[in-house]
Amino acid sequence: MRDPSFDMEEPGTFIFDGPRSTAGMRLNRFALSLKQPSNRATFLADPDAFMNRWDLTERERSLVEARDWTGLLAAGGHLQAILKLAATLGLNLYHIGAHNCGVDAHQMMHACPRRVVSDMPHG
Amino acid sequence: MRDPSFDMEEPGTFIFDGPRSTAGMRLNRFALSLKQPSNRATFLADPDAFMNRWDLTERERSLVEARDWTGLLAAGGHLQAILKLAATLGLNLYHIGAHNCGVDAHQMMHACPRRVVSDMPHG
Amino acid sequence: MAEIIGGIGISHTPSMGMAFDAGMRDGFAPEWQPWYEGTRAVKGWLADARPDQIVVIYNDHLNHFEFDAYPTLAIGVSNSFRQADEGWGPRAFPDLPGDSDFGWFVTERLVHGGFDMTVCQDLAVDHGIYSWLPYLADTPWPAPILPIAVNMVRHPLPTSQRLWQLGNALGEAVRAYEPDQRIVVIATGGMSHQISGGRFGMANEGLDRFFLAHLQDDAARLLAIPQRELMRLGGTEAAELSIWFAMRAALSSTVREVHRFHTFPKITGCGVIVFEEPPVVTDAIAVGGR
Amino acid sequence: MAEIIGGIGISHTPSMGMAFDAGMRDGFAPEWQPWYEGTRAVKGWLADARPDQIVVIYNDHLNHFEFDAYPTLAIGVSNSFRQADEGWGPRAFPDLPGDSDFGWFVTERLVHGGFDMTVCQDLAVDHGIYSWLPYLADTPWPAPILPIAVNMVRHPLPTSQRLWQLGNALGEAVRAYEPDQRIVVIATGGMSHQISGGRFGMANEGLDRFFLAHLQDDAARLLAIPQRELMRLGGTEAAELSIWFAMRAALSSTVREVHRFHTFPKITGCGVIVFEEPPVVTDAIAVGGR
Ligand SMILES: [Fe+3]
Ligand SMILES: [Fe+3]
Repeated sequence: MRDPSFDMEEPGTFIFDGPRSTAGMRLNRFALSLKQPSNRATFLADPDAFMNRWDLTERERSLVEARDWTGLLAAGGHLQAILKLAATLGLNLYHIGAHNCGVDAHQMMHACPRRVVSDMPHG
Repeated sequence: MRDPSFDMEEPGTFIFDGPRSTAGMRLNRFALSLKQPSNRATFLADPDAFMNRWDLTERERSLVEARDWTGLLAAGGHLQAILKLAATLGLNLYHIGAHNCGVDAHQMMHACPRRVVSDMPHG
Repeated sequence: MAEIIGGIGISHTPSMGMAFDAGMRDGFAPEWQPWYEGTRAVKGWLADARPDQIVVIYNDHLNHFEFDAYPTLAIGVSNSFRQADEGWGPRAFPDLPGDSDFGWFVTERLVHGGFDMTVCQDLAVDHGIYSWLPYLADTPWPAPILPIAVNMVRHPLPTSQRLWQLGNALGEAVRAYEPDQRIVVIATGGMSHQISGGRFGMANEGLDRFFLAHLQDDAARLLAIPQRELMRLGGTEAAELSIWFAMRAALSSTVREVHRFHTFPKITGCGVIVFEEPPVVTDAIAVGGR
Repeated sequence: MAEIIGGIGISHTPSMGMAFDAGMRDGFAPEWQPWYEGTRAVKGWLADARPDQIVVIYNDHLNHFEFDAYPTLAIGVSNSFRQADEGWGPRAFPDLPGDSDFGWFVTERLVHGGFDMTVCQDLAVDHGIYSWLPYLADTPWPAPILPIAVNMVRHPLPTSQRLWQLGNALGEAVRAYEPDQRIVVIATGGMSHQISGGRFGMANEGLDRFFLAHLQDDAARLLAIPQRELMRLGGTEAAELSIWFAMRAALSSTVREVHRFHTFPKITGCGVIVFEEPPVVTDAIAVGGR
């Protein structure tokens, strides 16, 4: 796992801006609906039917099915929304971060905080 | 019916401000729910049960039952919300205005526009 | 670069929309016939303007937003906007097209310019736009619409000065848009009217005509009228006139009025005004080569 | 007249809340123990301050607002605010009390001062407030809370400068409130952190300490750092630091830091700072008899 750097490029950093928000509209509505316990149950019981209800595209569905957290973010999913999906599946923030970094969740958890030192004056 | 004057006092003029909005919270939620056809049907079928659902107070309920449009505005109902209630009952804007002015809807309709002349320069 | 071709100020009322539907079916009622005729030239102007985008500053009437979260200023950024069901079912018109790329561009400029927009990826539009749009354009609607909604239902309202600033920033944002597009800015709000209380139905034609007469060259004089004074003279809903400032301020100081009309069909003062920007070359000189 | 007693800046994270619940039950985990201890003095300060109102500027994390209508700035005006269910059920804490009279007063000042607030009569509050509040106060919560929510989830974000202006206007509004009340202003936002992408978990303690060190007397130096630079150095979520400016700007230039603490329990830089206003007499002289 590479040390965090001081740049703002993907895949190191995803900026959630307007066009991304437009692209991820369906994904985020779907994922945020999982805040409701009843929706979590419905989704878990029949993921396909539930995803249909939210008009997810073929590609979005396969990203969900593959638990491709990085792909979901790249497709316009907002971390805070995608986190609800992870939680529904019994996973947490570290699983997403681990996938983003190409390690496993256990490694990720132990790597944090990933300290960086910038040329910022220390006051 | 008195001619409209240039003042901003009740009962000539209701200003919908913050404290009024707090006072009318239940009434407005109830009335705005009537934008939905299904809620209109439910309300008409059993007004009491429907009003219970929205936690209306005793006084608010009796204002609704009495079609006391002026009282509803004074109690914090917003005209645009109360209008949905009137529409559900087969009434319209003129019925509300007529009640506010102490005339009947037919008279009100014929009185409008109620022209006023101010000292505004005519450009 | 995009350029602003001109601007329109126009009243809206639910009855205006119903009168249109009935009028197209059975002929216009006598009190509405003048409005139908008075807006025809505006329809012609808009067709000739061939806009690529239409920005509309309007106000919602509790048909989309509710008090649980009522924005002072909202912007709709989507490729499509539904018609709000105001409680009688939507009228037989298609959704409004939108252009989310243009919407995000303007949103970024406005927010970074200090306007605290509520950004809406889903927005249903009520008679604030739907009541007059059919007078000004046939379907399919001629261009994407960028709706900006202003709180006019609950005090505190944004001030006239704030809406003027919004218009200024909007004009700058639009003119900074890269594509070579023709933009029209429309503001809508009833002119004098009050639809509740003992002053129900009050109609101040003098105020409306004064407003229309001074909007081109003496907006400062109108801006100096406190919003509360507009309400006192023209009825509580006359506060909606302050929305028109956002349109005027988006245009340059050298616009020319090309159309003006006013009538009083029933409760609300129905006025329309069209400003046209001088051709770009002249404009570039006039505003100091912006 | 109301007076501002002081201000607090503090980080928030969901795990901070969970660590509190677990810590009170079973003792604190070693990585969270320092935070628990570091905030104890702040809890003491807040108790001594005996606030009548607490204004909290925070950010929601898609737990109440959604993208269909995401406000840049929202204010909650209600006598009670629910805890948002973030998807795991709410924690065992009561609703937040509110004071709608105070809320409307501040709202009117802000809107008339050119802040385009979305005004919320119903607002559910997430870990942005609930994660740290139990560290700073026991239940029943000590005073009504006036929550002001800032968009930090979707760009464009309000700028640091805009949040500084908001704080200024907020301070003026609060000090114009008639009742003789004691007000504390709290701002919350994670310090350095990034919770997505390859830089997940990055932690820039230098940045956090630099920020804490300069907030009292050299906020201008911090304000000059572009938000994007905060994000580059401290992770995308370090943009939340700009919320702290709203607290600092609500206070006078003569505040004194009375507490400061920083630790890195896991992903998010956890810092807290407390500023106290000098006693009123001194303050009246210092700020020119305001
Ligand atoms: Fe209107
Ligand atoms: Fe946060």
